[in-house]
Amino acid sequence: MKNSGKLVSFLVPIISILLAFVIGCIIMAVLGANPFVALESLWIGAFGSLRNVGTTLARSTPLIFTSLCACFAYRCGVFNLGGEGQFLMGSIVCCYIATQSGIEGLPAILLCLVGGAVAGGLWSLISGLLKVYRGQNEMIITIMLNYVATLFMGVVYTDWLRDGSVPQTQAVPEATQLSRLFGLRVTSAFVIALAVGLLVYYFLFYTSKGFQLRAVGLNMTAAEFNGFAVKKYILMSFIVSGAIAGLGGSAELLGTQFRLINGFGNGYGFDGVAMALIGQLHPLATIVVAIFFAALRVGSTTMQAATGVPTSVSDIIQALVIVFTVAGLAMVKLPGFKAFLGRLTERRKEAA
Amino acid sequence: MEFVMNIILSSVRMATPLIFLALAELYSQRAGLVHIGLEGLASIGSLVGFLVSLITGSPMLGVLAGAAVGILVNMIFAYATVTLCAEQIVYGMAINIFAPALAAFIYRVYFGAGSELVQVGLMNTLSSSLGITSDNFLVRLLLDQTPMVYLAYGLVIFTVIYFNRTKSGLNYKAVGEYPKAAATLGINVIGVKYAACVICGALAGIGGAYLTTCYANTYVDGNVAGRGFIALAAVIFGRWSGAGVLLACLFFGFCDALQIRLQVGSFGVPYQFFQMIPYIATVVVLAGIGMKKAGPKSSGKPYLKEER
Amino acid sequence: ACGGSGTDTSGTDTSSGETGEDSGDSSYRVAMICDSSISDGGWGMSCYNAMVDAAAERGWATEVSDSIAQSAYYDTIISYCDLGYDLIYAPGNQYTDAVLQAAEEFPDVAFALLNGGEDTPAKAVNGNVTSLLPNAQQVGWIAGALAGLMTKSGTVAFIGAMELDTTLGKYNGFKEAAAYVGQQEGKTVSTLDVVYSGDFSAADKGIEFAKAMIDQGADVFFGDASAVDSGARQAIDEANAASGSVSIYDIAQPSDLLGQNECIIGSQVTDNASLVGLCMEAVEDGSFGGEVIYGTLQNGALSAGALSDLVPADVQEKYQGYLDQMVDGSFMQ
Amino acid sequence: MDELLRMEHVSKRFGDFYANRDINLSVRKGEVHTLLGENGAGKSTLMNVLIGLYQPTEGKIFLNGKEVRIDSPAQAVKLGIGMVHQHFMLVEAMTVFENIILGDRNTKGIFIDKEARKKEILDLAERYGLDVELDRPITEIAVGAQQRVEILKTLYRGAELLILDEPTAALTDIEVEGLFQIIHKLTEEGKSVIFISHKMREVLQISDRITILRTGEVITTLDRSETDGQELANLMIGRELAPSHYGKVEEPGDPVIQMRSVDYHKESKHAGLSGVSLTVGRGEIVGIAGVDGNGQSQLAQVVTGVLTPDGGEVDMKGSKVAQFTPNGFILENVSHIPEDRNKMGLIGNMSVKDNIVLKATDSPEFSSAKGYFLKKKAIRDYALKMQEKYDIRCTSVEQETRNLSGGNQQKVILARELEGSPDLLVAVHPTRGLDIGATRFVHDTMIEARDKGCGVLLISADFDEILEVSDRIVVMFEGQIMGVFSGKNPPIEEISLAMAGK
Ligand SMILES: Nc1ncnc2c1ncn2[C@@H]1O[C@H](COP(=O)(O)OP(=O)(O)OP(=O)(O)O)[C@@H](O)[C@H]1O
Ligand SMILES: Nc1ncnc2c1ncn2[C@@H]1O[C@H](COP(=O)(O)OP(=O)(O)OP(=O)(O)O)[C@@H](O)[C@H]1O
Ligand SMILES: [Mg+2]
Ligand SMILES: [Mg+2]
Repeated sequence: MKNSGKLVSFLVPIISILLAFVIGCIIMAVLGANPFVALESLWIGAFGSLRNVGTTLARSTPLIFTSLCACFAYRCGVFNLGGEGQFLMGSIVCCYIATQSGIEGLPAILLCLVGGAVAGGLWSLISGLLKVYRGQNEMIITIMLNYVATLFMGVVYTDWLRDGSVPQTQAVPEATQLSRLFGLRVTSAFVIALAVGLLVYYFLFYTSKGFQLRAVGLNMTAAEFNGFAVKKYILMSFIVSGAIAGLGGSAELLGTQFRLINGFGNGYGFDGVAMALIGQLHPLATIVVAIFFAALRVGSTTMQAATGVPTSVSDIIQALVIVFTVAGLAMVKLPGFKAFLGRLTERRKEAA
Repeated sequence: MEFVMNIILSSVRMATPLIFLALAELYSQRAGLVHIGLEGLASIGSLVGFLVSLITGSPMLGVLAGAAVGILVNMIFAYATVTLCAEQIVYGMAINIFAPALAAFIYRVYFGAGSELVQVGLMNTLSSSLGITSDNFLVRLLLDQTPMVYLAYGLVIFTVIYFNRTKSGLNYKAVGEYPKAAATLGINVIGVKYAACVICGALAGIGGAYLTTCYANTYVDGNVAGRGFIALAAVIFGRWSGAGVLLACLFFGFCDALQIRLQVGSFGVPYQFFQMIPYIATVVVLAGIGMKKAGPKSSGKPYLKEER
Repeated sequence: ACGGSGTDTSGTDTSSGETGEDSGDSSYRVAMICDSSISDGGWGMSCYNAMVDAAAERGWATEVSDSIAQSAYYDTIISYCDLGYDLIYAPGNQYTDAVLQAAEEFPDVAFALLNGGEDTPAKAVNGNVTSLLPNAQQVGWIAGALAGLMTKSGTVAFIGAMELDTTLGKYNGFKEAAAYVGQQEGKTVSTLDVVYSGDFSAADKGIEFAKAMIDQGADVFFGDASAVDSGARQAIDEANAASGSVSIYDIAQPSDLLGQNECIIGSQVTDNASLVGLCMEAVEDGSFGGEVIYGTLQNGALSAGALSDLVPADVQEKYQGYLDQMVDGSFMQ
Repeated sequence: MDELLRMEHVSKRFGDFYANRDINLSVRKGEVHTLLGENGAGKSTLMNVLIGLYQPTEGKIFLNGKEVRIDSPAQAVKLGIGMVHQHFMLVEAMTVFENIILGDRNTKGIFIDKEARKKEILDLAERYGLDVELDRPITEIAVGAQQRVEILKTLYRGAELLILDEPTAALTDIEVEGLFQIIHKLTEEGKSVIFISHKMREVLQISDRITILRTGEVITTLDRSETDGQELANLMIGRELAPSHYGKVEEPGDPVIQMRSVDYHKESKHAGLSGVSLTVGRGEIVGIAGVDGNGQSQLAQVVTGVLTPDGGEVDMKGSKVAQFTPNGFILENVSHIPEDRNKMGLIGNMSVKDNIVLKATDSPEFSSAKGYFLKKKAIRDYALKMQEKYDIRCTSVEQETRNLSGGNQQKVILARELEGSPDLLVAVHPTRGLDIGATRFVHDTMIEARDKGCGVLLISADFDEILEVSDRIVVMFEGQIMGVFSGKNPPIEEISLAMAGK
């Protein structure tokens, strides 16, 4: 039973993905495009060559950071929807350090990454303080702060750190940019993301503090009665999750985008939440999910270019993956479904 | 004085779509369903409202179609969260990703690429239907509004009465507070939750359709522009009551109106700072009033029939 | 009726990483990327139409990806390069980084950057990037002169979306031309401070801005904000309807939009099609690259569109006079 | 007597587990029919089937001789079946009045006719001697009053058959007496009552007939007149249960905890403490008697560091407590069996294993490098040992505690709190809702801890429990201490009066 549960939680996303693609193909066929050509170009775009794999991994990097951010916070029972704002604040501070401090190279990179993480953590801490000391709903606060951060980034790229005729900041100096891996688009930011994922995994499941943090997330009252400093854990989860997102913002800036510009990081926060939940709040599964979505996005660009199918079809497929997976995972937890499964296995046993 | 009156008019204008969306959220949360997917519902409502009013030439039909499609899409949410007991927050998010993509897709398929700017006729205001033209502030405030504005305020009054005076409203609230208790008293919990989703979908769809049938005469992707989230804040801010929600929406409308006017009056401050006003105001006000009364107790929690 | 604009590209061998020259396909292909929608009734639409018009004239096939996120600029360009497109058309300075990077990786593909920087072509190591640069000041002049002639209140307004240098250039041109022409006509014309919606698609903000500016006395509007402009026009039409006469005007850009709204009295027209056409021509004869093609009144890329009946005949004549001055360089001298 | 209800061959399955199997039950008009059984015997499940909350897997239900299908509580209400649930079904955010009229179908009209409804309710309340304050929010009234609201709620719907699932678990003796009077009145009117309780004394007092359930099956149905408590208990658990008798300690050791004039939210009668002075010594059990909701919860939370008192002093093992945090008290070796095991005691979504080591993962026994490396094997081994020692019945130590029965959940808490000899044990309603066997186990464990020198502060609404195990009895009323009595030959009359504030 235990194993069949694990199998199911693995199968559901797979089936959901297939279902989403079937619907996507029907839509494409109705539009007059050949779905097989479309799917082929989707695959080629995402994984067709080493370079494309590199691009996919590069695109997945920021998503991994924001989904780990969500994953960490949710494990402590904190609905941090502010991954995007924290990501942006991290990248803003990073941009400031990279372009204004006059330092370049590795020291600058380190400073940038730390600065970004600190900025993300502090930005997130605002929501944390309001939750813990003013009893505020963190979802609303973090969403509002996302808007504030986005607008603040606007000030930075249109005014304060503007470079040239377009509202965008100066580019990160070449020496401060993260190095590419094997000459591909993917940079060491991806390695950092993986490392953070492993760290989060280790922390949550192999340390005493991580254990206590999860306990707080599952039952705050009981955690308090059992002597855990609940407020401290909640604040910590805000800070750490914000720092992860902020670090992601820095890494994205130093690794891929090099400058802040309108649309930087747009939607990554919510994407991260969805991916963390599809990954069932398991840090490592979350990474896989993020890579999958990145592949879908990169591939869909090629698909659109090759077949003229609008990119919104790929958006719909992505949304359907989420719609089906979440519903599917809920469904298999229903007692009725469990009983059904139970009967199935029973019958198989009888047959054997 | 002129300035103040203009701001009031403008606040009312900006608050109206928020009222629809916030009421949608209110009805959802009162039945224990936290719905963060209003943004998505509104965006599809906005598109369908636009298309139908374009095709039929009747903005009223557009609004109805917006409501219908809102309900339709929200049935996905209903099935997943009520019947399958999926996590509501995630599902709201899924709707937020799915519905706008669908809207963009329909628009593209309908108009093809590179079409001209399509504009529709907007709903007439009462004063223009009556043929009244006046510069008088009160006339403008009270009469120079589309039927949808009266509908919005009518719905607020209805909501207040419904939840405070009627038996059905009391039962409805019980579902959001303690569904199991409601069930033991013979209240059809699942039914109420589905009804809530119908109401929520309809109101959110109307809120979206309002944007293209009464406000702007064009459709652009992303025209809901965060109103769904502001509405969510308005419900919390308004303490889950009809009147409170109305005040919250007017407050947000006011912040937005003020922001625009301040920008036009420009003080050499980067415009983004003005645009932050509504959001920062939300955070500051929420932080200021603290959290004495929380929302419906069962909000966000799934209701499994045979679970303890 | 989908986004494919009727081009059949299904026969393309997607695995070929080579460029169009030797892909065995005799016709040339151009692809456009755009971060806003191409049916926004403004910038996106006119840039797209420019490409389609130019392509039609030369028998090129076209393709477009619109509403793409900033993180996908590069990926999208690369996809088209991979598919063997000959020319990538990127209408906006914000694509500069992505274009330069792709240009480096695909030396055989041509890249046209509308509103690109003057120094951008020089930065491309393979010399395969061209900037198309309509003269923003002249754009502002064309509208500003008409505004200066037509304003009764002496207050005119400008709405922007993003704080782009080109937008600022248009605003400044508009402001100085309006003031100059007003002075010539014996009135004082001032322009309200520029406002930015922060977003090209926020039609509702356009409405609110226009209403607020009308309240401040503005009676001629010009803008550089695509869908936001259409919102502003809607508000102006409403104000005119309320007062019973068309007394508040709007000047459109960048194509001739006369007739789209009642309040539009004229348009500033940028012939992006001819600019794109120049690029195509260069691609065809193998001379593409490395230059900045300016769009000016003098070379015909910039012009004034038709005027509405709301502009009296004598004013139309005066306006023509100012336009002539702009062409021969004596305007505001 | 006529038969009102008959259930034939009713089974209810959850997954592949039979909670009820082939149940036959008959209830006569005007009788009190008691269901007796251990935790998890299937009593509540059977009743939930009867009121349509659960759908039976098999079986038929007859009412007045006619077969009926009850597929929703609404249907049950229509048929005149009402139930007071084990866990109160009251909407806290609403007033008493609103709770009573919820889901009302008897009256016409859209709006609530407050005056008319209130009058009806008050008439009804008077008829049965139920004392309720209609306009108070549920959160502000005591548990006993909530119980009355529940009963009134069902009566208001016109029930012919009233099901009371463990209604006395949270009531004091006086309140239980009041409840029994109501029950008598109902049966006099020809209404029937199905009564569920774990307290033998009550069962013997109120029942006409008794049906015994064990592991989901009916063992037998007996007439009250032809049986006694011992027989019932033996039938219920399926073996002999020797009567218990615990010795009382008269000379306690050094004080473990001393409270001097402790105040907490003094003005609140139901949720405050006012000038409480109390000492618990080593090796004694101090029992706090009193009607639930007279400050007992607050008392427990002050002496476990959850709440910080507004005034007064608390000494822990002779030194003054400066800071009130749960962790501080845990470090002082204080153990706590909280009043709500699910909300306060256990992390329901964590395994039995994790809940057992919940407080101790920082210790070198279960982690190294200051907590940065959990010793998973050591944890599992320890949990297995505890499972055996405390007889925790679960499918494995990896099972989530929310799926355990109340008694087993309580054992998980005992295993966590009592292992490693605490200096002070604060036990709040430790046997609430537990069956005889489990209750005995908890009592034995507490006595054992006492005998090892642990000071025990026992708070319970169950007067019998207080009398049975306390060495000293302290009575609380409205946040104040009304008197201290010896646990040996306690003056029951006097204590009862004190509990009523006299
Ligand atoms: N939701 C559930 N899912 C699976 N099993 C459950 C669930 N609820 C209860 N159980 C099972 O119930 C059994 C005992 O439940 P029971 O209702 O007897 O507990 P209880 O003693 O009444 O608890 P309480 O004292 O809290 O009322 C356990 O063995 C457990 O397996
Ligand atoms: N919702 C549920 N899902 C799964 N199993 C359940 C559920 N409710 C009860 N059970 C199972 O049914 C059995 C009977 O539970 P029930 O609550 O009827 O016991 P009970 O006799 O009322 O116990 P108690 O005296 O503790 O109240 C439990 O042992 C449990 O395994
Ligand atoms: Mg029970
Ligand atoms: Mg029980």
